[in-house]
Amino acid sequence: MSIFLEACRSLLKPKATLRYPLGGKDLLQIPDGYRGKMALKREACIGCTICEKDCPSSAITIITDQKGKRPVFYLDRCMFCGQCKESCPTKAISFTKDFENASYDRKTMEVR
Amino acid sequence: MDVISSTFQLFIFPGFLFFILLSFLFEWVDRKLYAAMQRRIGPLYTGPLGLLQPIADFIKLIKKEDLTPKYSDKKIFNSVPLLMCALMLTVMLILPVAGESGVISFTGDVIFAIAAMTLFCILIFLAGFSSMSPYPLLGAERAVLLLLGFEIPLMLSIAGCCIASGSIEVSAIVSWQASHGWNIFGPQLLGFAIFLVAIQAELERIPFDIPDAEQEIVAGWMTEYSGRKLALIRMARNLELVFMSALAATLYLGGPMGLAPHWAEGIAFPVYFLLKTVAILLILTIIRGIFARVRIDQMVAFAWRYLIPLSFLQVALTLIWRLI
Amino acid sequence: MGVQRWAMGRSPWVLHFNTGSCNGCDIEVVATLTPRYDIERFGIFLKGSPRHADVLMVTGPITRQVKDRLIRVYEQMAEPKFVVAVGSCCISGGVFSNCGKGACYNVYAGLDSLLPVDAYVPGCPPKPEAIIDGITKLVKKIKEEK
Amino acid sequence: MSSSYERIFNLPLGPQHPALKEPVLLDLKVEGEHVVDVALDVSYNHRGMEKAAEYRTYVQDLYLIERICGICNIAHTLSFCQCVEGLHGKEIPERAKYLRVIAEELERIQSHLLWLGVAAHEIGFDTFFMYIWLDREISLDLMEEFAGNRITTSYNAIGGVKRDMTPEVANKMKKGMDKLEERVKFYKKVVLSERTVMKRTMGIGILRRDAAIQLNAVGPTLRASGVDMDARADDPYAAHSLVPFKVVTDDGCDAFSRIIVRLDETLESINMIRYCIEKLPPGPLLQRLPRRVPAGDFLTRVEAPRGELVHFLRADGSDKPYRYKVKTPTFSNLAPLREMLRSKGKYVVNVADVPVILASIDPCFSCTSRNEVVKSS
Repeated sequence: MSIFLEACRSLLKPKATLRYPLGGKDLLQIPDGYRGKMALKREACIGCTICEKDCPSSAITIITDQKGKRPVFYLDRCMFCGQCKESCPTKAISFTKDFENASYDRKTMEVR
Repeated sequence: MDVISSTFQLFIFPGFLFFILLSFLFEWVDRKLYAAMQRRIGPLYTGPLGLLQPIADFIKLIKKEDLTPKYSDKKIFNSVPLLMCALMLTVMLILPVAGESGVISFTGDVIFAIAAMTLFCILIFLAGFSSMSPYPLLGAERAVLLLLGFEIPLMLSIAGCCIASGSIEVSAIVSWQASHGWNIFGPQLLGFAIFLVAIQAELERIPFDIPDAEQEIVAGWMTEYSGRKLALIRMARNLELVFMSALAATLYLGGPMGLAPHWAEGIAFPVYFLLKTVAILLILTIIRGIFARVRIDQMVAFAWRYLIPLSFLQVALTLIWRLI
Repeated sequence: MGVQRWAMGRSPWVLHFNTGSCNGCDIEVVATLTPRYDIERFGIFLKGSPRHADVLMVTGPITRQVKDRLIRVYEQMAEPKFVVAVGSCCISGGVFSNCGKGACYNVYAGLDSLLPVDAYVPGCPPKPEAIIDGITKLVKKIKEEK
Repeated sequence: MSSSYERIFNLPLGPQHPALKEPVLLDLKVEGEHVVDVALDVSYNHRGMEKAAEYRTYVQDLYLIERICGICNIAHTLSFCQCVEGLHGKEIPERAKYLRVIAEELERIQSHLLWLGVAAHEIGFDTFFMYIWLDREISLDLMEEFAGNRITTSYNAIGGVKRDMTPEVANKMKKGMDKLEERVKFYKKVVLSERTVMKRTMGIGILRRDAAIQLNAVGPTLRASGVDMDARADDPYAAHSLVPFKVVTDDGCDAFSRIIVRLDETLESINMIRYCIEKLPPGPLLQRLPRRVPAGDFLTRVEAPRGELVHFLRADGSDKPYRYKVKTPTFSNLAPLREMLRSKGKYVVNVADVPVILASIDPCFSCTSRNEVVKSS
């Protein structure tokens, strides 16, 4: 019986649904510490390759650009564990709140 | 002129098209209310407020590839969905929508309705049996067991109505209620409750959705169906939902009859019909929302221990009331 | 066919297949059904039978043992059918495959080596919002192509 | 052909089945609606986890071990960290101990609510399932705020924890606990008063006390058979020796009493989190430990949401484990599960009860799969 009363109350209460993605994106509250897509501060990166060594799923490869060595992150392998951020000696790696990384093609899923 | 009007009645209103559209509307109401009880929204983006959702489902299934399992009994497997739809569309015609009688009306059409309901169950059994795979087989077996449980209370509660009005014709029951008051306000109140429980089982909805219990036997007797056969089955089940709630409204709530000035009867009666059937649907959906599924043996035990004695009591009460 | 494409995009029924996942993604896939996210808004049901489903949603690294079942389930589905890979393990094997220091012997490197994949949803596990995002992207693809 | 042979037929449940979110094959021998026997195949989830752990460094292993099970990932990483810390012979800071307890108990709340929802779903009670999972979002939001992700948290680190608990999070956590307590009490009321729930769970999946001990059941499955056993109380780890709590038991021995035990445990966990937030000592979070682990063996017991979890580590002095071994609670509960699923005498198991019984042990086969059957053809 108690579930019946609860159901009646629920009919009157506002819906619990967040209308993501249509018309409700601002309702979405992502906390500050959320580990979404990562970002690299190129100026801070010294190319030490520790992040590559510590990455548990080898989602990081090191390439060379004009400034020297730098990591590239592959989101299709990344576990969003945050070890690269922990390991980075210069705090060049950070995590953004961006979680909308779905894609049609695996090759596009990388962060340079 | 007569031919045109009867063709119109048969195919458009209150015939096939009307009932098919109504079945889509009913699925939408059912899903929306069920979602609202769970604090969800339900279908939202297909058409205004998701009204076109059932139609989108139907078109999608019609357009999908149609698979027939290799080891199935192909003749029966392919014909069952069509038969289900045809059966339901035919039996719909006896429902009075715009007046005292439906498109077709004859003495004994109540019995025809009961026969159609049982036939539907047998078609379900055939559908499961012809699939020749374990889940549908088990579902078919359960459908027949379920039939054992609820068929007798269903018939007896309808019999109560027939006894009260002294007729086995739908139009006579409706006109009797128009002059004597709705059946639900008499000794049929008990019959109404039994009828609601029994059609919940007939429609295979929670708490009696045992033949297609998703967590136990996947989709039960429907497991192997796909594409347009599944579309037809879904439509037949929605039509059955419309038929059952309309039958409840007809037998217990006075059918489409209600207070209306004589000139407005053509519009008012279908509106009354809709209001009453949707009211029944809302009750059915709320029942669906607040119970857990019972087991098949519990269901049959419940039917034989409580429902059947109660329905006999109801018939006896009606008889006594009638004699006085 | 305009109508067909419209209907297909409006009611993609999902079959969820777990190929050896750690349960994280599965729980999030089920969580999309619940009131907070309510995936039924898009006309999506989670179906149990492959015959009824249009979208195969795969979670978890594909183990050798489950591979045959996965392909069988895919073949049981009726055309047109789509595949979504949810979670990094499913997309590439993630933490289990080809770690550079010796591969896991029992895991395939990615779903796309076995089935044609239409959309990838990375994350470990992806938020339910991310799964919904993946599905809306898939629906967009259904509407534009085919 | 004898008639009994024809009456019994095989009903395979899984590996893809709506009642099981995981690939597991339950090969039921069914006579009509009655289950006569059952054969379990749990090998579909085998990912080569223990071998993979030997190839990776300890830092990487932390995340691999986390992915043994997504739902009880904190219990797994906690065990792993305890193994490594134990071989180092270092104590972790006091504050980290308390934070570990908070994370662990928050995970227990999340897991038990999840399980209750699944159990409601298995008996076809979808409305109840939706309510529970809506309230479970409270605990997940707290987890996201607290650890940075909803499910797989990466919260524990070797030598401590990764994140601090800010006063805002503590405040939110307190509020969330109040809300959750109210809701869990409501669920208990519903379970105790709803007739269809009782009908589907009472007298189902019976495991008597002596059978439970003999067959080595663990966790809530064991405690619902009236045995008072909990790794948190018997062998305290982290800050459990300092945080008071009651071991919940019930004498019902059936699926219904497992529901009650889990609900009571959730309430217990809520109180523990409150206590920990109140008594949270100041101090550092992390004790940095060298990457090479001294040689030796270490074994830990942790009470995961599903029961007692045992991790064993053998290190050879390098930065990679020599051998890593996990014994998960579901593995211990498989033998009792088979006992529960077989009809015997008056105790009859219907096909409809199988999902309920299976759910009642709160199975997590991704934890369990450690071997594979290779068919030679």
